[in-house]
Amino acid sequence: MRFSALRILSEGLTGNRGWRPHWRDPEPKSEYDIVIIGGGGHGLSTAYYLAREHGLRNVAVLEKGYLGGGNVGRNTTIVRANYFLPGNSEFYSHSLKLWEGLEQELNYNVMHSQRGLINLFHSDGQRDAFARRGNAMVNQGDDAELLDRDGVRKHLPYLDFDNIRFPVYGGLLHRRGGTARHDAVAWGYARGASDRGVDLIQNCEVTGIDIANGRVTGVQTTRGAIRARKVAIVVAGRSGQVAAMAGMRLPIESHVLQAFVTEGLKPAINHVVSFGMGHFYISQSDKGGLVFGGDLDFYPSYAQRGNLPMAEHVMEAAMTLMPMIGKAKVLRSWGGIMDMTPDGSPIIDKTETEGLFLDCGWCYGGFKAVPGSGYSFAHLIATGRHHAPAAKFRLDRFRTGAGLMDEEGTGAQHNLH
Amino acid sequence: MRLKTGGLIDRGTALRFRFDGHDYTGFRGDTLASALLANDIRVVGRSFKYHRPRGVFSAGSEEPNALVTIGRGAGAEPNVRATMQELRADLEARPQNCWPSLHWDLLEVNDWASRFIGAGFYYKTFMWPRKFWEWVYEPAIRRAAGLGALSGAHNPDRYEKAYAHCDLLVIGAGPAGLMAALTAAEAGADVILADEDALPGGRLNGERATLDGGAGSDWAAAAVARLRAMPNVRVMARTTVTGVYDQGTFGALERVGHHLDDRPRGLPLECFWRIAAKRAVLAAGAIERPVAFAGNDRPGVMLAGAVRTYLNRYGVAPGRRVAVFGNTDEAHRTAADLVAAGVHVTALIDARPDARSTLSVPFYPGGVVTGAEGRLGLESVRFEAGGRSQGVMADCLAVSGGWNPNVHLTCHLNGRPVWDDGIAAFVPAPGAVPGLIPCGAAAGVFSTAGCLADGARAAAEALGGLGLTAPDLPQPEAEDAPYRIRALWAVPGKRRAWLDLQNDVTVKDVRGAAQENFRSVEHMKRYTTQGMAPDQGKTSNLAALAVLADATGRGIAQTGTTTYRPPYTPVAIAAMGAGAQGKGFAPERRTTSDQASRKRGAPMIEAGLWYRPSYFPKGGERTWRESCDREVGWVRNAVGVTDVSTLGKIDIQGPDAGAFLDFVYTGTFSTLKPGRVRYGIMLREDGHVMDDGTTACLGEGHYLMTTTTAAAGPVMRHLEFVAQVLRPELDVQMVSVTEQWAQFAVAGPGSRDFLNGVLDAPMAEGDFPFMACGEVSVMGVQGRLFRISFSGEHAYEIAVPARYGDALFRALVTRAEGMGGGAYGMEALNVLRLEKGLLTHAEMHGRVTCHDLGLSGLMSSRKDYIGRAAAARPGLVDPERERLVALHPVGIEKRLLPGAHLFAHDAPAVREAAEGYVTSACHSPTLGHPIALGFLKSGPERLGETLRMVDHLRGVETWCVVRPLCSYDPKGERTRG
Amino acid sequence: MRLSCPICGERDRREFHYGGAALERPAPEAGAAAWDAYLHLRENPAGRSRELWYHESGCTAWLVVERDTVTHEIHGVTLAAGGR
Amino acid sequence: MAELIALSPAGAALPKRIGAVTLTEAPFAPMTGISPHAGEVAQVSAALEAAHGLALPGPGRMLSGAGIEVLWFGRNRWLLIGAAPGDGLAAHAALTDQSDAWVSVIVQGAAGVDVLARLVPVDLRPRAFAEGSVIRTELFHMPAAIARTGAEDLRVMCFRSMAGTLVHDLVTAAEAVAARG
Repeated sequence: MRFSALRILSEGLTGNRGWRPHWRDPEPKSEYDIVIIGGGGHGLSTAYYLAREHGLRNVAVLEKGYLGGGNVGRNTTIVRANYFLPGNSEFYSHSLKLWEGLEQELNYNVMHSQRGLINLFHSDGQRDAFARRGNAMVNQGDDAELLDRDGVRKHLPYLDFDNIRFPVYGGLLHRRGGTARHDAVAWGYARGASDRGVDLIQNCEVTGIDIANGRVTGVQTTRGAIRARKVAIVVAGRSGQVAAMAGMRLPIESHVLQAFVTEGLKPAINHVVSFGMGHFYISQSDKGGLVFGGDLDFYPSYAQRGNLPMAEHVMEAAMTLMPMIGKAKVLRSWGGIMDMTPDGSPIIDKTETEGLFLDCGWCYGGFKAVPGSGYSFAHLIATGRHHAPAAKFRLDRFRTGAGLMDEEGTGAQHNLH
Repeated sequence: MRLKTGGLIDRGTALRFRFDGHDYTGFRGDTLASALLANDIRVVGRSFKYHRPRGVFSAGSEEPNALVTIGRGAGAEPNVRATMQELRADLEARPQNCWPSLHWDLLEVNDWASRFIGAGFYYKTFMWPRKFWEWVYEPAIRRAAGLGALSGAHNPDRYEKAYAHCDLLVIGAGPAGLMAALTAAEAGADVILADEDALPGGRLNGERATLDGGAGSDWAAAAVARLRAMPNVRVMARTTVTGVYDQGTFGALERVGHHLDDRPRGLPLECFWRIAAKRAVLAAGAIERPVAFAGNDRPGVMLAGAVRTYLNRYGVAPGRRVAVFGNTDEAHRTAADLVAAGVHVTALIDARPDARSTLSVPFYPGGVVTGAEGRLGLESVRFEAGGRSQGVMADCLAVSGGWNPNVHLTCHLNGRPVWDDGIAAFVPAPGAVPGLIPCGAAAGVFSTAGCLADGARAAAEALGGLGLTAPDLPQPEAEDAPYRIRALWAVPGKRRAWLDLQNDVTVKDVRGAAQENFRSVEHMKRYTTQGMAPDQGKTSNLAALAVLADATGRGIAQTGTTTYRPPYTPVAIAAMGAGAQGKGFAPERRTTSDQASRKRGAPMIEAGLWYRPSYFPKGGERTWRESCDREVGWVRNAVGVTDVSTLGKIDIQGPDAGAFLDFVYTGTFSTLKPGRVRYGIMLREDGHVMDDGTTACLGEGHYLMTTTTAAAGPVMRHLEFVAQVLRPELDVQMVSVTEQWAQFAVAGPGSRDFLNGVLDAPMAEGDFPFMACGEVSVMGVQGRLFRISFSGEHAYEIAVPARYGDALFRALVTRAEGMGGGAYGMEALNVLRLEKGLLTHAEMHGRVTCHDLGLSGLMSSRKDYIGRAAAARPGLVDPERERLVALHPVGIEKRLLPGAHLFAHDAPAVREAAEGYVTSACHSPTLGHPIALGFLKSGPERLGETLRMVDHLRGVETWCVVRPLCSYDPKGERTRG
Repeated sequence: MRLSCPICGERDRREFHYGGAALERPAPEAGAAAWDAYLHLRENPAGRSRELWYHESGCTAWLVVERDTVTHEIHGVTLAAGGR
Repeated sequence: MAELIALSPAGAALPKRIGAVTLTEAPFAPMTGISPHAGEVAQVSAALEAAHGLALPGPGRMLSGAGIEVLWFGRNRWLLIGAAPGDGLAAHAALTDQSDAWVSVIVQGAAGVDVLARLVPVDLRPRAFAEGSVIRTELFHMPAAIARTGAEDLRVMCFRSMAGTLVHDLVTAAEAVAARG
């Protein structure tokens, strides 16, 4: 079923009885060419691009809960391509290009809104670092503009410019940065994949990965054994547990990242804004809620919830930077489980087991990567070759020290990126 | 309509207030909601999506409809629940989400178009043309969405945060909570009793039921008074426990100033409490749920318990002709209270066919309401009873679908409530929160007597855990009616019946979601937005679940719930972020020379938490560059003084101190002799550079390490880690002495003569050679002198106890000025170090190795040290890595910009061709042109090569030549001389 | 969240700094695989884990904390340096 | 040559009386950090007792003598206030001069506990924090040491460089407490 205004009109006039499921709910078959473990954003987009780009339709996505129930449905919805290290630069650039036009591609309004992202800086040193970043973005073919204090004031007049602990020196404006409706991205890819023949199996937990003679042969699940020639692990937040089923130990520690949303408010914040001297970034959803987040709680957690110190830090950062939002009330907080790697950058790679592929380690940058990750991972699974924009996301970079992508410069401490 | 008598309000104190531009009067003890109802105000706002007129629905924080903006100007507060706002003198409230007015709202067109804009319609349209999303559709949607508006001005009000500690936190001061608190308090426990209401007592304040023959509210007031008088009890009214966190930590919001006619200066509006409790009793009561039927959102349709509260507590009849609809005895109790208050009850409709009534009101057992009519307020109700559809006039319909135990807080640590068929509701799972014991209505016990007993039981259980014994308190006599419910969620019908009033989610929306395969409860929630409004679906989630369960052919228990998350009720960012507005976000650290520097007109800039002078302007100078150039000249030609106290200073002592330093530095320090200083590099264990600095040997087994300003904290933590975790066998003690010493660099060719003028015993020839240190007496004070240099000149750093810092700085600067020099700031300091090719964290940015910095020579090969193994990884010693060099401009335009990228001279400025970047740059007055440091692939092997420097952002493209790191006195003769 | 420091008693989490999984530092010549494992690879259990925490704004002791990463329950806290 | 004049960290910002509390800066006193070498806590305690009449107090405690106090000050760390360290200590412990490193504010009055409850995440009520108790903790965003030196006297110590922020935070909290009446 194609979605359009006309369809809405005709359905509305006939009692809205014709709407069909956005995706099928098939029983799992006993064998697939490819089994994707994980029905989150990345798993669904991988399935979509396997079908769309490579014509591979005998594919199943196995999800232990409900589709899109992981981090794709619990993030702060920011979409950007503002990395500066080789590897990340080309990947996020590619991913952003896929975002641009995703609604038309999927026939699903994911509300990708390129409203502009401003990273604020608060010292000469930070300005220099952002200049380097912005120049890298332009080198890559993406957009970046360096704003001085007055430039920031023009865009964000509501910041506290006069009485703030760390005055605003300027900002890096990335006009193509913005937000999207997170759930819709998962649903759009699910619908696209399902329509192309991919089986999306919910409430199906993988309990084992079958390996014979160094080659993957299938998976054990709570809904029975499923044979497969290729198996792809895309389970952010549970990567370690699933990889362990294949005897692997990953360079990943799982951490909780909190996010917050306020009551609905009339438009107050029209960009995505991030503070440079504390952990705080914010945007306003189309529904009117201020959506904001900060840094990890810093201790490993699978609890999908956080504690007060980080929540307070985030609100304190908000109050020093933009005291205009003080009377906005937080109505809900939540946490996601982040696959934190030693350099803060992800992994899309083969494994030592033939036919077993791995896509993980997105830290807290996974949402914007959904299209790019699915595209590149599908390419790797289908062809056995790394897709150029994701070619540096190798598992062995930590062992060799070559090609580390430590954007934060905090080193091999998983929780500090 | 205000009743002639009754209620707990103070009829002697009339308060004038303003709503929607009109003046009204209420009484002390009213909420804004009760005062509006007393003045027959029915429409108080417009709904989120369809902009339907809405009225007061509840009498508590679960209120989905009556959200208003309070106040004017900068302090105006949107989305305030009228049911929670106590009336105060001259309160001003405005309706929200309506234009041009509350009664004529243009966006009511949405309501007429509702069949086209049901749940999730926006996922299916607004896609063409592509650019229209940002230009047309999204701005229009954003303007229509949202509820209230922020004032747009900086928050003008004071908020605060505080901590509290207790043995037992009792959450809720209804019958169960009061009994629990009394029991625990009598046992001697340290108790906090927190209640959301201004008037503790819970339902006792809203019901006519008696305790020990007296009014329930009187018993509650007496109990509260008794508790307040006990030294081991803290009663916190107006305090909502908003969140449960690990190990007995609770977040709670106290509304401190909202209710006051005049707020004393300094009084916060709200206080956000962090409460650490050894045990907790959850006595948060229950929330009544409505029943969905056509038009059930009309102003006048109200929860039955709320109707009783308005009658009994506020002396207000929410209508003149009231119909009552329910599926438990609550309906009868409501009708009885209405009759007792003299209000006309037009119908009592009970969904239970076997229900009986002794009231003399029209009674319809087995009946259900099928529709509510009236655009700006309820006018009539249609219902079916005995197989017949009939209508009745009513301006208020009291609805009760039963009660939902307030399980929210038990879910904050991921506990899932369990379904109880007997009361058709979810109850807390046992042990959902360690140490928290649910009781009373929150645990599904609904009679007053049951709540009292259960509160005492819960307290006894908590006391057991605390090692205390519960006293046997007498329990007051109270009603103990059984709770008989016939579950009813939604009355079937073709027209729209609302579930989530706040987000405008209807039964049709939930069924439609199921039809489109959003069958998981989470999918339904996200697709329809059910329960995602500010009330988190307090009155609607369960009915929505039931409708979904029905639509998907599952049971409610099997369908499961969505997750309740903190906060229980919305919390202002200003409350949780209290104290940070303005300068409070981080402590301000000031050096001892701070005042003197400011007095000299130096702009102070933030350096981490510290303030440091940028430069010291002199009359006639028009730009900072002129000042900076002058200061550099002073140091190069005469003498300059600058405060370096912000650098970290760590005193390290012990028999194994040398071995310890050998392990944390790449170089060897155990061979350093007393009176000598050595430069060192510290790596992280992953082989990258962490920090650099000098360490002085003050005596046998006694060292003083300096760190960079930024790394002082992390380095201290790292050293403790090494000492305690990695090498506990080493006998070494360390402590920060950063704050103890005021330390000033004295640099320049005249510095030795200069110092000899202030030292009590001048240095003899040969004393204090380069990298020496020792104790000195300066102007009568015992200090330390270090012959080290960050400028490339003959230089010293002199340290005195911080109390003398201010005086010494003033004296040094005055003396330097007398010698043709003076104070210099951070700008000059940066130029001086760049001319010498010395490092800061602009270069040591966390991704570089010793090898990249040209410091491989400092890596000892004869010992183990932190980072040694990882630094040997092939990727970290690759000669083609980006390595540090100096850059000098060539060509006509001489500009070098930090953050610019480097390319081969004929290469395009694209990522694939990028070969490095500039980290730091300045104008060198000494050399007469700009200089820079930067990282360049194979840099040191490309000396003399001309590169292209491109800064897209600032539109600069110039040429530069690769030079050795040190651009000034490369042999170091001036430093050593 | 609250942690019990063996020296200071129970304190709010905000006084502490999480310092990574409690692992044994390899010998200098243990080889690339051992160092890779120490620096990068993690058991990352969903359940009980052994971690290092630093009582940074308290007594400055480094602690070994046994903690459940799913429930956040603390099973035990000891001084990393042992008796010292 | 002119002698150097010593300044106190809080300077003219204190004293202050707000509602029922007074904030006073403690006068200058010599302070010495004492960290015993491995296994020498007993020797240090003996030497301290010999020189100053006070032993090393246990964790979280302080001892006072005539014009002299010894505070437990962290893991393997004590602070001697009021006298230069006596002979015999240096042989068994690392000693550091800390006289100028701290700003010390005496918070006096029954409401002192309520004021500090706005800033400090530890229970400072007398039943939990009796006279002679010491903690290392934080005060809003600053590292701090707090000692109960009397029934209604609390000594609050923060880094010298943060004296301005300390005074500001204490005054703000005290005003809020006072305004509640």
